[in-house]
Amino acid sequence: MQPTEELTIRIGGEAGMGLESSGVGFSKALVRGGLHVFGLPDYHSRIRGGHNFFSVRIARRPLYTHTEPVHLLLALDQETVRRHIGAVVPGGAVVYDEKDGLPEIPRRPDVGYFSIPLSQLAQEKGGNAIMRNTLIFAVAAGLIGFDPTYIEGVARDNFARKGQAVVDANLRVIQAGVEAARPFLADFPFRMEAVPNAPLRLLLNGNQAFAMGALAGGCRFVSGYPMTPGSPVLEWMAGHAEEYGAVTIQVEDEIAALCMAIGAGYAGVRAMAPTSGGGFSLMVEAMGLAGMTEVPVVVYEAQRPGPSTGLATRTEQGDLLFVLHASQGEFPRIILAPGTVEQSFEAGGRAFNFADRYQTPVLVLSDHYLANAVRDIAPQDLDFDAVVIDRGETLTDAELDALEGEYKRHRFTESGISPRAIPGHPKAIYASSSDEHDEYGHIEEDAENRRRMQEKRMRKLETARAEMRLPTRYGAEDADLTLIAWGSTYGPLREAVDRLNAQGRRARMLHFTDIWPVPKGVEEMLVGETVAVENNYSGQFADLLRMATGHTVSRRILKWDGRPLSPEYILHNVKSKT
Amino acid sequence: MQPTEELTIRIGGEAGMGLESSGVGFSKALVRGGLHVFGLPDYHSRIRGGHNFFSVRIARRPLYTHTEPVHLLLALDQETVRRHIGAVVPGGAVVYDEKDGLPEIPRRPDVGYFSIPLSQLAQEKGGNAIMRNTLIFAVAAGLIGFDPTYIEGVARDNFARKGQAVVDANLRVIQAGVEAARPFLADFPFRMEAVPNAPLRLLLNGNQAFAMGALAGGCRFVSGYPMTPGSPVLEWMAGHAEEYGAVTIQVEDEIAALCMAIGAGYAGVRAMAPTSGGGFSLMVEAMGLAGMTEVPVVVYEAQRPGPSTGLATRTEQGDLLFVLHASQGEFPRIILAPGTVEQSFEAGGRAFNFADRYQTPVLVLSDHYLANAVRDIAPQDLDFDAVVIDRGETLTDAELDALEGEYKRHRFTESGISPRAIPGHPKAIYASSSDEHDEYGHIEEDAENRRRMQEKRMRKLETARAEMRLPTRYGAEDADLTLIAWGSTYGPLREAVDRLNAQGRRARMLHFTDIWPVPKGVEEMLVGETVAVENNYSGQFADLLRMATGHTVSRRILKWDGRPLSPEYILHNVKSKT
Amino acid sequence: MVTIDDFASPVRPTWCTGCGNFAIWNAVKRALAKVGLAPHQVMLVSGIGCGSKLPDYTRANGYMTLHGRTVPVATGVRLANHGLRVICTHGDGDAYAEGLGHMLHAARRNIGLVDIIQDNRIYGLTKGQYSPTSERGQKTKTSPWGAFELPVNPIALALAAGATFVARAWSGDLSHLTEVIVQALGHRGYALIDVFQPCVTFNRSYAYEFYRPRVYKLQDDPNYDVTDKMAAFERALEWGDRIPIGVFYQVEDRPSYEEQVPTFKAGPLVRRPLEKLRPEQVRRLLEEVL
Amino acid sequence: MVTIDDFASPVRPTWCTGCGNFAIWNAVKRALAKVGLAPHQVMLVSGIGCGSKLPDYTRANGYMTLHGRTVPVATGVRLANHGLRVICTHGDGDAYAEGLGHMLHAARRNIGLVDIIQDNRIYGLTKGQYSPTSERGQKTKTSPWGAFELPVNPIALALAAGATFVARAWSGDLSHLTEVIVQALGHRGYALIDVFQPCVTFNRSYAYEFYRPRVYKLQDDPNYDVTDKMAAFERALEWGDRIPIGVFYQVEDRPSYEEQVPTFKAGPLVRRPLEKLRPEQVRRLLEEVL
Ligand SMILES: Cc1ncc(C[n+]2csc(CCOP(=O)(O)OP(=O)(O)O)c2C)c(N)n1
Ligand SMILES: Cc1ncc(C[n+]2csc(CCOP(=O)(O)OP(=O)(O)O)c2C)c(N)n1
Ligand code: SF4
Ligand code: SF4
Ligand SMILES: [Mg+2]
Ligand SMILES: [Mg+2]
Repeated sequence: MQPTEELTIRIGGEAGMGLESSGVGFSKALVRGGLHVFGLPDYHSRIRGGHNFFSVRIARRPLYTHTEPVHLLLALDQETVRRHIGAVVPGGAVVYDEKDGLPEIPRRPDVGYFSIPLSQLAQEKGGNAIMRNTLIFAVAAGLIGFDPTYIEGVARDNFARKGQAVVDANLRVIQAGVEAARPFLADFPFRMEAVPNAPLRLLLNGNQAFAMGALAGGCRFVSGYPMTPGSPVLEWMAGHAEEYGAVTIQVEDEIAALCMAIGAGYAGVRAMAPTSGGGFSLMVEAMGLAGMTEVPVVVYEAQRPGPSTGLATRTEQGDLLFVLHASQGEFPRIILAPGTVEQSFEAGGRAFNFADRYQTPVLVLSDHYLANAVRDIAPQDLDFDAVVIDRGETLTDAELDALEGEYKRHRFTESGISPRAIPGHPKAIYASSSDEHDEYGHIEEDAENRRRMQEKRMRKLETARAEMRLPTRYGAEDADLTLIAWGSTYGPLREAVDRLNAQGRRARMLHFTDIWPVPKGVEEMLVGETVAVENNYSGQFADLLRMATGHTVSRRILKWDGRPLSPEYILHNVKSKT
Repeated sequence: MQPTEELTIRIGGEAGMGLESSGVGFSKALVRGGLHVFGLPDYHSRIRGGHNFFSVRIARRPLYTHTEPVHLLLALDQETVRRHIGAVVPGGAVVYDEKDGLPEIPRRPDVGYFSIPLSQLAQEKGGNAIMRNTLIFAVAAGLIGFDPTYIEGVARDNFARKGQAVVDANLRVIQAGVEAARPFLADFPFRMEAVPNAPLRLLLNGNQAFAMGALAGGCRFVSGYPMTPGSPVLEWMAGHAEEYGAVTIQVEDEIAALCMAIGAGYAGVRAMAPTSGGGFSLMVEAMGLAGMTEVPVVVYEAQRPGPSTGLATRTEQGDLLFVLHASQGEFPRIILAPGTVEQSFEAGGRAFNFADRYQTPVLVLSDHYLANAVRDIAPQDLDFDAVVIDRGETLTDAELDALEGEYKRHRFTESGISPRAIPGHPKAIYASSSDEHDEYGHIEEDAENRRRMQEKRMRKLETARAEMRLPTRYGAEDADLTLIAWGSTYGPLREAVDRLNAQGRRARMLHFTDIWPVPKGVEEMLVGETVAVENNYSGQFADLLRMATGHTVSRRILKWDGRPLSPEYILHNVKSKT
Repeated sequence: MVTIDDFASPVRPTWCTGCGNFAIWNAVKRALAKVGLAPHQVMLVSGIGCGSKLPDYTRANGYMTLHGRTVPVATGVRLANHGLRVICTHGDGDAYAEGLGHMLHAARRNIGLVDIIQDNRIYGLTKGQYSPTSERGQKTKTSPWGAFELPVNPIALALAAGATFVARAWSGDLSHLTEVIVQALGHRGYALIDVFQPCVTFNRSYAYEFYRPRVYKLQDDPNYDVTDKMAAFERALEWGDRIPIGVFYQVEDRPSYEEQVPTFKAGPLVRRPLEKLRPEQVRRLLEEVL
Repeated sequence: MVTIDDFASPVRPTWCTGCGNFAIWNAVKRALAKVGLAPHQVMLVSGIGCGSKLPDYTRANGYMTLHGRTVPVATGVRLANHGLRVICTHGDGDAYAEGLGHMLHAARRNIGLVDIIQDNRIYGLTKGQYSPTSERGQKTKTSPWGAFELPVNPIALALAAGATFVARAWSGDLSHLTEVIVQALGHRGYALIDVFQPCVTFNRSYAYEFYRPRVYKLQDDPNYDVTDKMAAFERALEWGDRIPIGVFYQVEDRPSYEEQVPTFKAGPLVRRPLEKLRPEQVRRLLEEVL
């Protein structure tokens, strides 16, 4: 049997069956075995029941996205077969529990149905039927010919702290799974063997990458209130706070979360508030406080489908224009929208530098898809060395000691940036106010002062614009079709472009991570047929581009069912109308 | 001496001197005397001290705006002279208190300086020096030749409930003022006599007009938290609640304000939450709740300059793009921005019909200028007869009695509107959810359901678009210069257009009250040179037009010093660059 | 006659087996049947959380609102239609974190709500962060060092805010829980019921075995006077081996908010015909600005 | 030596003549001078309202934030730099309406703030609407019928929330007020001081003449035990002809939030050098995702 280019394994079952954690564990084993993966969880906003699944796409080349076809379906219940049998490719197979049986729907003749006494084996070998998920992944490893020792290694690492008995039970279950696969090997044509001695690679999702980037970038204060999909950043930071000299605090609500981060920022610490759209709604007033009083602060907003509570565990890019305009009045803000794990890490560091340099709130927009999908990358792709901590025009102690005259916290300057003293120095005593104020910070209603102060603040946006990055170009140099992406859709679009070019269509992608202020020179890049591809209803980035540049995209490919864009969906829509 | 076309009287002094209330009283007297007025307060966000003033422009033809030149300056302190002497026209005059004297600045030879022992007279005749403001307005009446009996009438009405002694004191003070003016009559060339037996006219500001319109339009529930300049609507409603069968409640914060209004709207009562931008920031999350659960509710947002606390008692149009995009995710909303007192009244009624018809939040955007400036209008211009209470597809009791099968609160329909049952009927028991839900309201995460539910909601916007009003055209039919206005700038722009046309420039104004969804057919109206004139820093309406229609305005005339646009400012800027 | 079957919804609960929410759900339905309130005469208002899904599982008017905003939305419903009996069911995060201010203002308003808190002392739906009622020292994903904060004492706070009905019950005693809800349904103003609701998935240290040996009923003590506020405070501070449940405090001498609103004398707001203003009403309005 | 002149700002107060804020302002400056805290060693955090302008009139680090958000911003400042003594000065609307939840959470956290409430029992800056501490029945622009709500009892609420220092003072007795602030500055955790602050413009019924004959000092009673919570509750409920002022409750046995955070053992967060992660730190992070 010859090796397959790539394949996708999907496990399905109910909430509470541990699909995501076992799926991530299996993905980790694959990566240790030298393979590339893209793992995507799909779960309900409830603790028990409902239909959840986890898909892992596997290949010998780096992957940037999930795709729709499934090669091997691991069914922990009948519902999984019912829902996903249609996605299985011809020649693919379903593994199901003998005890569950199959649903009463027609059998597909081009698909293998492999019945295995999963519960029974898990109980026998592991002492607990819940270990079915470990078992079924071992069956999968057996079927694709993947060396189970990698799975064993992960099980050892994961269960070490639970004691040797648990580890041993897992190892027995894994072995049983591999053996149970044997009778079906001839009926399953896809193989994906481990690549021995491959270089080490990391496996992580966007949330983890962003949190690491933020920590590396000097974030030392995180205040938050739990909310999917943003709160894992709070949890990650809490878990690392003591070791890395940071402080995290779970607060009473998102209002307090951002207000505390602003207080900490005002007092001189790099501070952040991670949340999702609903939590951000409560941070809106404080955004203006930071803008008016020129306080560096970072908000991480991982989007999920709205409006309102919406779909708590699904994905959408629906908050762009909201975060761009949030809070009364006008003030500068900077918005970054990383598209990959690597960019999420980088955004962590960049955000805090922008915040300090421009003394204004910085937003990092992610979404459920990017936040939760796991991908393997090389260790050097989390470029800790490249991280620079640049506090901008923050006055040093020496500079403060040398200050003459009354310190002007909000001094009128050409760049709009006023050199900032961290409170606590006897030479720079000041009070900022959310009321309009003069250069010292005193409340001032004078019209001329107002005009100048507002201009000063807004000038920071122009200063910042010069250093915002132009979109990444990817694909054919001489493309006549430009697909425009921002944030998390990088992966699906990149693969769509690859496939289009492979099919002879000269296409390229323009991928934006730097959203606001819109980088200088974007206009010139928007040529030929331009298609905005977005995971929302209205095409918010296309609207933003039109507002900011006057460019009207040729058309929009959109998706608003709470599920991520796939290369197939994009290709289908590109073709159906071109 | 011949009558003057128009003139502006300005009174200046400190907070706590009662400038605004006496200014409004004087304006009322002028209106009762058959004149037209436009009265504009200008005050600080503090209770005592600071420099406040009130200007009343007076003419024999209807006025829509204030203007910059001042004919008579009533100075209750030296600061008034210092600040406003430059605005006085040649031939104009300053009235000041003998006791205060004049500031040590050069005297203008072309201006009269009339010293009157104001404090002394007020004390002598009225028993209290605080009555200087009544006195000085009586001096003004004397100087312009306005019959003081109208002032006496207003004093009688205003002080009746304080007893005859107070009334008499006021009458004595008024008489003293008129007499004190006599010696200066020859030195003051401007006259504005009363027009006897003129038809009755009303005097009111945008807040009052809106509140009346809302009440007439069926608003029966108002929940609010005080905030300038929106809270007078709450106060007005509180004062009228008992008599008109409404309920108002001052709550703990703006979050509760909108949540309560939504609860009341859900339960079937026409409900509203009035506020300003800062308060609206706290309502953002609840906006999405109303959008998602399809609850009719009205938010009145009177803007003031931001960001953050900003300038609490000044004016700006800085919240447009904020309110348009507020809250995570995408849902329909309707935005109205009245430009005059009459339109404020009308918006009151229209807003509640829109809310019920589209079962979604409706925003009425005003600002400090429109909310507080007083203007006289004919009683029939508050067109109570034209008010229609249209509850849209709200099911009647008879319809509910006849319901068959399980009621679908969120039924998929072509218009996007699902016939609504007010909770409490045994045939229509349902629970809506801020989570995505099915047609019954039950929580549902299915992708297809999500797609259709989101489309259903968003379709309401298209249905509504058809009935949004195109902008009012004003000015030359064959104009080659189109000035674009929205909301409160109607008056200054209208007069600027008049003056331009008088000077031979073929100009017109397009004034928008219906902001979102952008009315059908706007594109065709945007021809020739288009200039957006806005009271903000960035030209938000021009941005919105570009985003929605692709039209790029030729240029923008903007003002962001917290003060309203004047005809003079507009004209100066039109000319300086055309 | 209203029976508990009248409240049967086609939607089946998704709570974990053993979750304390089942008892609360059953108690609410039983209590309603007992006092004879039909599904269309009540409104169940909730927020967001595991427990807040209760209205979805119950055939009755309902509204699942925002996390933490249960009480203000319910207040709006009640003010618009005080003919509806409005019952809030929401979690401890919802009620005591985001919603703490709202609850205390509702208490001082004495607005006629029965406010049932599904107090599992953890964030269930977001998978196990500590909540305002978690014990000091409790280790969770967001408090790996053990929480530093003193837990919220909802009973004491409600008393301090001037609540006129303050009670505690627990999921392990369905009939007592039902009784307390029945009693709250008979109260004229704001009624708080904090319910210990074991979360068997994320807060195993505070499961049934924790509460069962500790709880005792205040009403078992014949000398306990529910109108004595200082006594209520004293019991509110009791915690440890013995934890009181039952009604801590109830007084009926303060009118509810609704009883004080003049407009409500004519009946529920929503029932009043919505008509154009009459000419004399218009005239009076215009006179004010003449 | 620090003197009260060190706190002189070029900006002159805009408060009405006779406003109770003058006394609070003077007391804050006196207390700071007394304990020897220089302007750069403190941070005055306020919200929005008449009283909240205090930092503008005082030469010291300050931050005038949002209406109602004084306490969370101050908490952030304190956590970032617990070397600064952080003092909140804000109105009753700010603290007990928008901010009520924040205050109670600050109390249970026992975060080291001195929280001074300028309690004029009215909304001053917005010109006279009733506030959470306005009396039931008080008629204002927004309560023309007389307020229906029971006033907030900040003392009782703070006690119920677990505050470790709870006090009341009034503008009519500058030296007592100063003393109470001095005592609060010596407290390790959260300290609430509710100050009766006459608003001579919008709340004349609760002016100096109202309070003067009624207030009495708790500390005048030698038997009053500030560590007895039930006694504190009892006095908190006392209202009418006699109104207690002084320290209701103070205990020093519960550590402040800051004292519990492991990271703070190395000193204030802001003072720690901000450097790139060291190679072994990076290595440990990478190992987690290998
Ligand atoms: C504004 C906002 N913040 C956060 C969330 C996320 N969230 C949903 S439920 C929940 C906590 C649930 O805890 P609790 O209220 O105690 O209910 P339980 O699940 O324990 O019943 C949170 C934080 C949200 N939906 N909205
Ligand atoms: C979110 C928000 N809501 C409302 C306001 C308007 N506002 C400013 S001060 C104030 C109330 C002032 O009362 P209080 O806090 O008691 O302070 P005081 O003026 O009485 O000192 C209000 C409602 C605001 N600035 N922000
Ligand atoms: S997670 Fe806890 S609260 Fe939620 S359903 Fe399960 S047991 Fe109940
Ligand atoms: S209005 Fe009241 S609180 Fe405000 S400054 Fe005047 S007296 Fe003081
Ligand atoms: Mg809970
Ligand atoms: Mg106050």
